[in-house]
Amino acid sequence: QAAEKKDFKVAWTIYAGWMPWPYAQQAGIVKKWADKYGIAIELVQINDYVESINQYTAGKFDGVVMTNMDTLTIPAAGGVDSTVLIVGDYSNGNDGIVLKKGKSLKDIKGQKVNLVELSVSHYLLARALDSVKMSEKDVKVVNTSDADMVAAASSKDVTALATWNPQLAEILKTPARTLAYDSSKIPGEIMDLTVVNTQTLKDNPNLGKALVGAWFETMAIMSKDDAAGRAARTEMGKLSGTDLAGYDAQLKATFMFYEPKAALAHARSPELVKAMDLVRTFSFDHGLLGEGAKTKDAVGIAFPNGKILGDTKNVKMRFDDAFQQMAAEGKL
Amino acid sequence: MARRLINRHPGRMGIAYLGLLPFVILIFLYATGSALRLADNPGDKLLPGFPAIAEAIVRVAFTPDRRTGEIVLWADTAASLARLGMGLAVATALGLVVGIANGIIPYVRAGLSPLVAVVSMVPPMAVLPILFIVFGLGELSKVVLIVIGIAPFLMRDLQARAEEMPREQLIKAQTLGASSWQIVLRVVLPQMLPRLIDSVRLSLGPAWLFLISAEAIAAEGGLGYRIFLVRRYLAMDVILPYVVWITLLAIASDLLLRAVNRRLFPWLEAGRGM
Amino acid sequence: MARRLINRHPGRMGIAYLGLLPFVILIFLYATGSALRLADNPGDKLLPGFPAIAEAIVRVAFTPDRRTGEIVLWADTAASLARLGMGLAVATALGLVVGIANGIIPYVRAGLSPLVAVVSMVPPMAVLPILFIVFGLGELSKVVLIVIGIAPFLMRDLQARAEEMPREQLIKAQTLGASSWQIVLRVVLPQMLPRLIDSVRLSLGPAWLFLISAEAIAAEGGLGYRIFLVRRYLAMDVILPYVVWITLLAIASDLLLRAVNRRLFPWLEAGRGM
Amino acid sequence: MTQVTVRDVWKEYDGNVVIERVNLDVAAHSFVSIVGPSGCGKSTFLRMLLSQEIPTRGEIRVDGAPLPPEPTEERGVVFQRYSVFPHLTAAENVAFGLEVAASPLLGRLFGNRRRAVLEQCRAALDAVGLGAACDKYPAQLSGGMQQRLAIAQALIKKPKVLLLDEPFGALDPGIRVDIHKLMLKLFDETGMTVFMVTHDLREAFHLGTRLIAFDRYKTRPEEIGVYGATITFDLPLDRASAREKGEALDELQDKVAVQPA
Amino acid sequence: MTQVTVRDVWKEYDGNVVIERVNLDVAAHSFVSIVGPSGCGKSTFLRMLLSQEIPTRGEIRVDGAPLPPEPTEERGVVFQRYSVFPHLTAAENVAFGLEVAASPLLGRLFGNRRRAVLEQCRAALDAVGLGAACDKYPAQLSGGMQQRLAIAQALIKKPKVLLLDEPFGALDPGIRVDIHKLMLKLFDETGMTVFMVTHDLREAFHLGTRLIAFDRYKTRPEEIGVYGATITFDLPLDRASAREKGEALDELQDKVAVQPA
Ligand SMILES: Nc1ncnc2c1ncn2[C@@H]1O[C@H](COP(=O)(O)OP(=O)(O)OP(=O)(O)O)[C@@H](O)[C@H]1O
Ligand SMILES: Nc1ncnc2c1ncn2[C@@H]1O[C@H](COP(=O)(O)OP(=O)(O)OP(=O)(O)O)[C@@H](O)[C@H]1O
Ligand SMILES: [Mg+2]
Ligand SMILES: [Mg+2]
Repeated sequence: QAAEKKDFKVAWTIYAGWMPWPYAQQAGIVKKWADKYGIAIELVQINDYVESINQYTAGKFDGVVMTNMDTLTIPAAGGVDSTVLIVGDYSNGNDGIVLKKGKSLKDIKGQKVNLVELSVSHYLLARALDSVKMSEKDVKVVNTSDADMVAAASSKDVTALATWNPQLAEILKTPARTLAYDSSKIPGEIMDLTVVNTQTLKDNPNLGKALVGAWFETMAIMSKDDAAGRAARTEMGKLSGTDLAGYDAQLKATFMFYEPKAALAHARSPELVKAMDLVRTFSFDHGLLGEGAKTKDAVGIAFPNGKILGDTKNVKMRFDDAFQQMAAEGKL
Repeated sequence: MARRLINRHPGRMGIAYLGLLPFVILIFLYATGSALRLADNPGDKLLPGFPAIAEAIVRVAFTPDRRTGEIVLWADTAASLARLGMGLAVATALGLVVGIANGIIPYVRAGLSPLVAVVSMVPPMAVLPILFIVFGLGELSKVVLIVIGIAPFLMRDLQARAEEMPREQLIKAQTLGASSWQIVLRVVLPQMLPRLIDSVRLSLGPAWLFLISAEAIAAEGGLGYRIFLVRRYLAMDVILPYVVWITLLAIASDLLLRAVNRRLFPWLEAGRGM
Repeated sequence: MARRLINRHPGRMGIAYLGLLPFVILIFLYATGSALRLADNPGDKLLPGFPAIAEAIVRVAFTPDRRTGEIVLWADTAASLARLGMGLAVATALGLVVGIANGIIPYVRAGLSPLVAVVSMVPPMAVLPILFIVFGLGELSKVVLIVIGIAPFLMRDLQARAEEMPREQLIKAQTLGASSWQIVLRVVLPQMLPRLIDSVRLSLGPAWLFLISAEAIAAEGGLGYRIFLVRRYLAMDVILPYVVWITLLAIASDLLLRAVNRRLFPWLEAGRGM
Repeated sequence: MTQVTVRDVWKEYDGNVVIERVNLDVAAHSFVSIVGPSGCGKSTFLRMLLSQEIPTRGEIRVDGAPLPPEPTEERGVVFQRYSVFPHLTAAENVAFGLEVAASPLLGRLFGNRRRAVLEQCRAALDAVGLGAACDKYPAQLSGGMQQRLAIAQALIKKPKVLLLDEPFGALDPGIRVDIHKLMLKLFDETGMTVFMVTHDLREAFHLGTRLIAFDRYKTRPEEIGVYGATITFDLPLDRASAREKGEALDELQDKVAVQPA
Repeated sequence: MTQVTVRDVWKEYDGNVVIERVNLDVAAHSFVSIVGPSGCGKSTFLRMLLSQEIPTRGEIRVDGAPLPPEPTEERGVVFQRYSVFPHLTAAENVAFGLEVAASPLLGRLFGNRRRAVLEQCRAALDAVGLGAACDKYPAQLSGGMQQRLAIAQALIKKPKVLLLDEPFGALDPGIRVDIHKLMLKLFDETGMTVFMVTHDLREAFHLGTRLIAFDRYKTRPEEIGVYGATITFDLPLDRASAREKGEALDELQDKVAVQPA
């Protein structure tokens, strides 16, 4: 049995749906909940998103924020059993495909598309192409760092790109650019999660309770359009390098589960299973489940209602509803 | 009779004028480019005009942050310089010890110099992911990146310079009864120090590079962090002053090290004036 | 009587043995660490075992990619070497021309050397966004990053070495009736070439660094591209062989340049054997 | 047959007087040996004859014409070191002066013309006893051979005036004997005017037709920089008796040996 | 009073014989001048006396005891260049040998002890005429002064044997005269045994009590490497008549001047 653990570290990166975390830490909400359960939680900012996931996968963090696709392809495919504690939101327009030449998505044929390869942008592109009966063979993908996407967009030889906010909004500020496709067309497929190591959570359920408790308290504050809510969102905007207006704009494209009940409903819905199936198919097709994976079933995904996608003997990604249930019942 | 080009020297004023000219031209080119782009799209962020830049400078360099009360530029500078200083200090110490040992003690050289030669060829950026995993994401990994990036160079340079030392001096010291340790301490080390400082000066550029790269990936402050952070918004009005500031810091540290060398090692300059 | 440490030399076998030792130790440490982690989690990707690495090597180096039909490692190597070669070629040419002009012609020196000194201090990574916009996102901007990264160093180094040339030679050439142009062409240039190659050797490390950084930011292929791409799923079984491969390439290019120097400039070595 | 006239020449560096009031009339075909303590300005004087430096005041004339403001072919030079080009073989070193004259653009000849020039250089190298070393690089030659090469290189341009700054200072005594013989032979054959700075009085007496000594006439520390060196001794050696030479040798012996602190 | 015995010493580098069959008995308080053509192995011989090199065959004894395998305090040395430490002042250079003996760990003294040592060094510098230059760095000294300093530095350890490798080769003739006087004075005062390599025969005759010449006895190109140099000439100068010396000078004059191609 693992030794009693008191200190936990969770990594976060800048993204609209995850900004509640640094705010909660700053406002003392995290500390309040951690104290309540007699533990200490430190939220650590990492600039580089992939690096934060790698660090978590390597065991340097107990938890991390990431998308559903990255959870499947990085820690889970790497054998690190991970539990999705919170589905904070899904992207409802926060990810998009921008064309500089052409008006509709069909015009993308034959163009080079700049995006972070193998990321959710890539997934979005694949889904977009599906929707107009094209495949990845019809375009040429150019791997481009997310931090440099705005600069890249200004470059003459970039004609099409896929990215997320805040870069997406920044890019669309320049006239004569078309948002040809965005994640509102595939609601629920790109989810922003807070994930913790399954073993750690099993040994220390208090970690789950404290995190979920702090999260929904923050949700309650920021979802209101009163002074406190605006102050919280202003702070979140500033922490991500923009202001209240900018942050609110980003939130508009994000479907947040502000209420524990809504989150719980989503966690138990068949849509979640469907979305994960699409994502794992894409991941397998791109070799993201590892070279050892012979089928898309290689990695098992467990859902709250007992359903399991893929290999039941190799379940490495688990959606958990127990803590959200407690939150919904006010038992935290 | 007209003189050859190589024999024609500009005067003092000429030197100052010619030296400034390219900078003036650059500033002029920038101003033109900026004006053109802004005329096209007033919201253009790529080449902000000078007023916008000045405003950004006031914001980051003179206005305390409301939340933390710190002035962003100074806080970033302090964080970066602390990391840089630490990295340089460790790399310098390692370079000195390993370089001298490799240069002077044949058994150590046989064991270590092939390793150092190979390690110096490993591109540090490529092992960056490994570094973060081994050393964590705290200050340590940033310092380690700087160390891994420049220590092998310092070691090899110092080794070469220790090997270049006239054999006669080592023999002479032995005939005066000095032990290996005493020779290292009193003959080799003092003569290596000024060369070490010169090598460190050469490593300043790479050191900044590694620092900025490391800060871009994981940091909560620092000059590289800030540039990376605002790069998402293409806030060139912040990036440009930061680049200029980093350049000034680099030049200042170069001059500082040069002055240190002149101050601490009078025997180097002695005789130059003869 | 026991000899001093500095007088004790290992034999031929000793040198070989001692030189290999640290590598053997490193491999051993890796194998142990890998075995420990794999025992813990058989799916661990951080320190893959040697069989997994071998498998990955076979995959990237000998098996054509299903999608493109190319062998990934060779395609990446070709792309990277082309960029590196182009960048080095341009930087070398610039370094040679500007360095010699700065070193020999006082008017040019007055105009350019302050600019070069300042530019050499600018951290190239920080101005990347500008590069992208000015030079596009294609091959050009990668080549330009390498050039910006190393050309100022080459220029300054060549300038210093041209200035170091014994004044006597320039005077002598003048008394033999040579014009400025003839002096540059026949006296300075040939003597600078071997030094240029030495400086390029020193710049190989930074050049790789900039190449990898540029490829990490935007590319469709290349060694740096691959490393940063597979970093996404922590595929250390690919990253590690790539790092070793880049290191080998760097060592090979270093040896190549050294051999070129020996071949092309016999007068450098002449007299060494005396 | 070249005359050199020096009229009231001064040289200052940053306001410090190094040389003052130098007047000198050198007859055609003279061999002027220059001696003097270290740092007194002998090399500076030679550099002015070469137009490497311009006198602060005064004028130097060669065959009645004022000196051009930079080094030219009419005045050859051999330094103590670094006189030859390390990247060229002995023959190429000598050929350099001919090639730059024949090919303004590339400074280099090809094919038959090159072969003809190299042949000519081979003969010139034979004359200084380096016939066998034509294709060697300077680093492969001994110090004495390098200086012979430098002389051959300078002489091929048939300069009116040859300037030598301690040309044999770095050579071993045994080797000097030979090169002295060579120097005298070349001096007789060419008819040029030679200025040679040396620290070796014996050499100065042996080679020169005239000996001049530079020295400071005010030597207290606070006077250095205010007062420079000038010609303090001038002896036509070809007409001097053995006794005069002996006296001169005694008088100069101490002076030349003086080293700055 | 130190005797040196050399018994059938050979030295090879990578199978090439440089020195062969050297036998030599040197009486106590001798000043052995060593001459020979360039590259014949004079420095190699000195390095063996110093234990910087180990003879391939044969043995060297000092006062009957075999040489230790590395340089020690009993044998001092002065090279042509690089003999003094550039980062120490003249006084510190001399003090070095005393400091390392007194302080094994730091090799450096502090406070009163340091002051006492420096005082002693000042006296030693006075003896070589450098009293006024105690606090100068070597780069601030002329070549002659640097060699004096190197001598003072070696002598403070009172070596039994002093080895000099062309110690005055880089000096101007005028300065040599003075330093020769100094050398003879020190030789008389200390009673040590001196080996001095020189290219200057006059110097060899002037200073030595014994003159030995090294030379190859087989000189055809194909024989180099197979046969080495050995002692071809050995003259006790203190007992030689003026006529003998003259003959020896003539005989050696050519040999020493020979330079390798
Ligand atoms: N470019 C210069 N700038 C300033 N001072 C100079 C310059 N060149 C020479 N001097 C000074 O002029 C004086 C004479 O120097 P010069 O080299 O002519 O002496 P020298 O007689 O040739 O000495 P030596 O015998 O050592 O060669 C010295 O004090 C020197 O410091
Ligand atoms: N470490 C070494 N390895 C190989 N050969 C060497 C080494 N040291 C000296 N030699 C060779 O030994 C020979 C003698 O060299 P040494 O330096 O003793 O000559 P020397 O008589 O002192 O000459 P010089 O008068 O030029 O100083 C030379 O042919 C030299 O090439
Ligand atoms: Mg001079
Ligand atoms: Mg020798």
